[in-house]
Amino acid sequence: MSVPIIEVAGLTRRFGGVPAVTEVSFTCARQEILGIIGPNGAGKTTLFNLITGSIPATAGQIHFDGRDITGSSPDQVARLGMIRTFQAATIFRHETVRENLRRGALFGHIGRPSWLLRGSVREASRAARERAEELIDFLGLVDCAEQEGGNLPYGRQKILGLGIALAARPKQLLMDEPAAGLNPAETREMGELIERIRAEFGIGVVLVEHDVAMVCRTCSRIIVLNYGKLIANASPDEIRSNPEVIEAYLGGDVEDA
Amino acid sequence: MTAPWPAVLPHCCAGRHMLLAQILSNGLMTGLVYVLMALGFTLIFGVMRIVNFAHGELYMLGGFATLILFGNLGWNYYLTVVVAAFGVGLFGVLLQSLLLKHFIGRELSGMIMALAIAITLQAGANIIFGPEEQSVPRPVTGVLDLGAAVVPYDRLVVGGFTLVILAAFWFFLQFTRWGLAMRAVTQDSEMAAVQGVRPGFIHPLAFGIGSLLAGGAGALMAPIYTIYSYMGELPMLKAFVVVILGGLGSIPGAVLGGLLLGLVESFFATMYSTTVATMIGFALVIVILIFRPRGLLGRTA
Amino acid sequence: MHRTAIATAAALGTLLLAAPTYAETLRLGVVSALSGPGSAWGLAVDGGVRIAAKEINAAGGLKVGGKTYTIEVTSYDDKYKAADGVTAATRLIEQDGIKYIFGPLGSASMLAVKPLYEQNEILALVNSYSDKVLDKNTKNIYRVLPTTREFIEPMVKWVKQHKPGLTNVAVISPNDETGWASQALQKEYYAKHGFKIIASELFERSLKDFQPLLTRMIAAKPDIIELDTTPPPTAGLIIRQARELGYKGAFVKIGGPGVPEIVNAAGKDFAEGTIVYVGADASDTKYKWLESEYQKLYPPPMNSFNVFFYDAANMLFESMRKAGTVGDVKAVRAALEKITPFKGMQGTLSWTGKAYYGSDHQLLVPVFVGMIENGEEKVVTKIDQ
Amino acid sequence: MRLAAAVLILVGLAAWPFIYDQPFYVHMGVMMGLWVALALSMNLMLRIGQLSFAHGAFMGLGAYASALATMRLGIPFPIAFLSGGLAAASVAALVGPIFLRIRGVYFALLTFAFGEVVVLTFVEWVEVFGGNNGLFGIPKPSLFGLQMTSRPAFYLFALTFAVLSFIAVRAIYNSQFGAVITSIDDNEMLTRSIGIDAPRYRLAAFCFSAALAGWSGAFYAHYLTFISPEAFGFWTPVNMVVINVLGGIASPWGPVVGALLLVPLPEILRDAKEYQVLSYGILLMIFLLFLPDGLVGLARRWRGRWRAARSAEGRSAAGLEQGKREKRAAA
Repeated sequence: MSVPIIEVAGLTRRFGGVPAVTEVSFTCARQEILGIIGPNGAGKTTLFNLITGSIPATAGQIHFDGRDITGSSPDQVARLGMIRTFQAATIFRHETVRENLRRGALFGHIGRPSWLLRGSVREASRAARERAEELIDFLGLVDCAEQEGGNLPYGRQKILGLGIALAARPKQLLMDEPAAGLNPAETREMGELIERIRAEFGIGVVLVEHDVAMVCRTCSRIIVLNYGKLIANASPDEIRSNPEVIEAYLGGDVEDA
Repeated sequence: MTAPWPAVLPHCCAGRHMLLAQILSNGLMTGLVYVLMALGFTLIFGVMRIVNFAHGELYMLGGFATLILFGNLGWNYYLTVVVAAFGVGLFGVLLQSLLLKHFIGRELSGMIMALAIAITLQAGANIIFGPEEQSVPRPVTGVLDLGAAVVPYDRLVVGGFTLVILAAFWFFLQFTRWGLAMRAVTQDSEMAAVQGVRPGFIHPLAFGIGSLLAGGAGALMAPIYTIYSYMGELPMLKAFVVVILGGLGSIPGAVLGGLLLGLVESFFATMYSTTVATMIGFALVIVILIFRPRGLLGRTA
Repeated sequence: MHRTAIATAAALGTLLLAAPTYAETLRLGVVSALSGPGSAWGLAVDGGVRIAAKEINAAGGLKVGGKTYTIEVTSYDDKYKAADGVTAATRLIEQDGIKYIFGPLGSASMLAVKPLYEQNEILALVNSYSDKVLDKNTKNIYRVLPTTREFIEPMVKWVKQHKPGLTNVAVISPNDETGWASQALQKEYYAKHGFKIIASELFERSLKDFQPLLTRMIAAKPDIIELDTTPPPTAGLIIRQARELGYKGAFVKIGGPGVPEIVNAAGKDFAEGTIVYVGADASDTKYKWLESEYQKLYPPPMNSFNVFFYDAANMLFESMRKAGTVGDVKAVRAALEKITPFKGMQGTLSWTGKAYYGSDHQLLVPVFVGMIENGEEKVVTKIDQ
Repeated sequence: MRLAAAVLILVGLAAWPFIYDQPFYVHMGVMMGLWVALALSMNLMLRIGQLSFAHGAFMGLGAYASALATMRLGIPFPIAFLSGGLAAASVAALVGPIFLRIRGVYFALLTFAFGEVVVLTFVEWVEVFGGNNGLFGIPKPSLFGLQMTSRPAFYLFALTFAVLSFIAVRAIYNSQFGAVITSIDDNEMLTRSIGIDAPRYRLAAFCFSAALAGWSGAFYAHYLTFISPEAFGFWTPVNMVVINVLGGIASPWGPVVGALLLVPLPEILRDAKEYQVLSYGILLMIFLLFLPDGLVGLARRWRGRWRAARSAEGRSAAGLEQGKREKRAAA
């Protein structure tokens, strides 16, 4: 396979001596859907925040698309093409759906005030409007395009959040608990959406998730964390039969995935 | 700017320790008044998250209360201070329940409302009492000569009153139910609310006590300086610096910050000039706000 | 003075006499500190002019050139600040069309409005201690109040004669134009008469806590603390805080009279024995009359600024009578310059100033040496100049 | 049609001082122009959710820079005027990166302290700034040798300055730059997560706002021909905030309406001197309690433009906190 899009080597993070993530290493290939699971407090979210640059790493390295992004800020990482979504539906509540998506598409181009002086802004804003239209159809938000984000039902707000990330034309998506706060039907819909994104846009996804069933259904490969250490990195089937994973979940109900 | 300090005192090198003692006593006395002002200010911010720009005007009301009660009506001075303090305290409760109640938690709008109150009070005083500086006859005169330093009796009275008020305030915080409730609200208002602390009661109480402290400071300082409508501006400034030094919302911070600023200012003002001392006060604020926003003893903002 | 619409932005523009001088009313303007720190003096300026005008109106109005004028005084507050001074002067000159203005009081305001007065040829009777007010090409501005330069020498000489033992002098003045100018004079004349200047301090006008500054000053062991042009209430505070810090020496205040405020702020016992420059003898019967008139106008105690501006107003009226006109400012100005020696309320007044300022636009008045005794201002002697 | 109406109003505004030549009201017009620009510069700061008390100092820096450039360095007026804004902006660029990391009330206190230190420097450094006395005899503005002394000419200068400031600020709000800074104030975490370098945008807004205050200072200096430190103290930014709150923070029209209402107030109440300040305080209280969106917000609601009003309300004084609460909830 080609050079992996994300390479994490020996990533460690301690909060005042308490190790949250220790020596985690893995790679993620292009267009792959990789899941990260583990019991509560296993360090999933910390790992996620380390990769997206929200919190600095104590040790270890992160490479994205062949570049070392260790210690970069969230907006630098975003401008390189790795866009994240949030656990809670995070959108511009007072703006219309269309404006939310337009901003998603545009802000990648005008990351810094100096970029506004480049000639390409006019052309970029036209492309942004087109991108917004495209995503309104893709995400099925045609009927509520003019509504304010804050007034949408929670499920659709999360989809809009994902839409904003997609609008920014990411090379790689990182999703923080996409299924959080969704009912089973919405969770299934979110899983299918992620697969459609990979199929139609060729964008790989790394997602952190509690709903193991949804992860096994959607992801081609799964990483399992426990007490901040990586204990498994394999396909969903191998993970289901891995004794260490079962023991970590202490009889967690892995069978009925 | 006068020359660096050794050259400033050509005549009495022997007097150097004398001078330091005098600087210390000046600094302590001023510092105690700063503590009184800062305590009220930080309590109000701690409980209501509002920067009380009208704090200086509450100090002024204390001053004018002394002018009327002690100056014109000839009441006993100590009675005047107590009545003035509680009067301004009640006025503070009124201000909170009528105007500031709607701004709890809304920091910026709350600050602008406090500014509006400050402008109105100052202009009102200007209309009623006129623009000139007025004085009241000195209740306490004479000087306590400690050999190395000289402390005017009236400053001692102010210091004494401040210590009494601080002790009462500390007792209130540590040993009364309301005091405990107020400390809880300062630490975490949501958690306190969950525990059944009714903000509807604690907030007016906190603002009332804050006003009482400011009114008391004004009443105490009125005879020492002059009384005029914009007399609250400078003490307000000092309360700012002290509270940021000690940590916004931190009560022990206000005490430490007040004494520290009093001494630092007294030293630099005597050795160099008052403007240098003021500049140092502000420079401290800038440095602290940047590198340690929660101040020396403040909790994380 | 109305500018026609087509007037280009050329420099001065001609003096259009189309100013609407109503036949029967003479309008006088006052720009002074009616509120804020300098209001004790500012109100006295306004009071002096108003009392003089009231006196004339009561006696049937000002008879000039066959007509009788009732006098109307319009005064605006400059809050002792330059910005408000210009706004006030602009309003008097351009909106009210007034040609004769008294004040401003403070140096900052005065220097700010000076170009306005000169450009619009306003006959202005001002005070302000700064020595930048009058220069060789000053045409329209006259200072009717003695500055430190005019009374410092007789005062210092008197102190030398009557207080032989005192040599070390420390000077304290406000940190602005007024203070800089007067402090320089204090140092010059005290040194000239055998005193030794051992310390000099400048303070911000808003300062109240003088303990640090006085601790430093007293450590230098002065015999005299010269309070110079410090405003009276602040001077009182300084005296009290110095006494509290153990200062036993003498206080002298050559400049900015205002004994009631000093005694009020310092307390009777601390202020005892302070030597002050006094503008006018308060025990004089005419002064008492002026004081009673003044109390009807403003609450704060009267001070000698009132006398100077009462005399100045009368000098202006007398010049108008001599010139036989009210509208022609040039003629009134010419008469004013020849009006002295003029019999003022408490002595003869005369023009001076050519030697120091370049033009004889500075009024010289008799100097009174005063002493604070038992909280009262007692005039010790009168020195005619 | 709207453009025609705008041009007509502009011509009317420009012409009246020449027809109805009442000097004092022309003086009012000039001061209104000045305060429109100052209020707009504060509006920009409120738009990024960071009320600044240093803008009096920035105005002072602009004033002294321009005055000293013309008086002591003999620089022609147009360049000196521009240097006023640049001086303020460069100081803002110097302190911005550190100050802007601090938010809300702490930022207000920090800028307050910074403002006081700058004013104290004006007072203490007498050789350069003239101390408490300030600077006198600042030359009147002159364009290509033609000195602007007549008051109506000054009024034209003030009018153009105010209109240009309004157009500039409005252009910012309507442009992509405006969308970014509104997004940052609305939800900074989300805006950063899609690629916006928020600190740099905030710095750019801070510098432009300081520049606008600096130009206003330069204009003020050359109009009054003298400046003194206390004109640039704490009360100047307070007045800017009052104008914004009364006019309405949500739109650039707020500062314009606020300035037109508040600037003449002290002069109208001239004869009742002390009541001017009292009316300021009471008006501010009333608006904060009952009309948080100011006059413009009120006008919008009357005209029934619900959507605009609702989205504007998101950033109004009342909404100033909603943004905060949301951010706290989302963080």
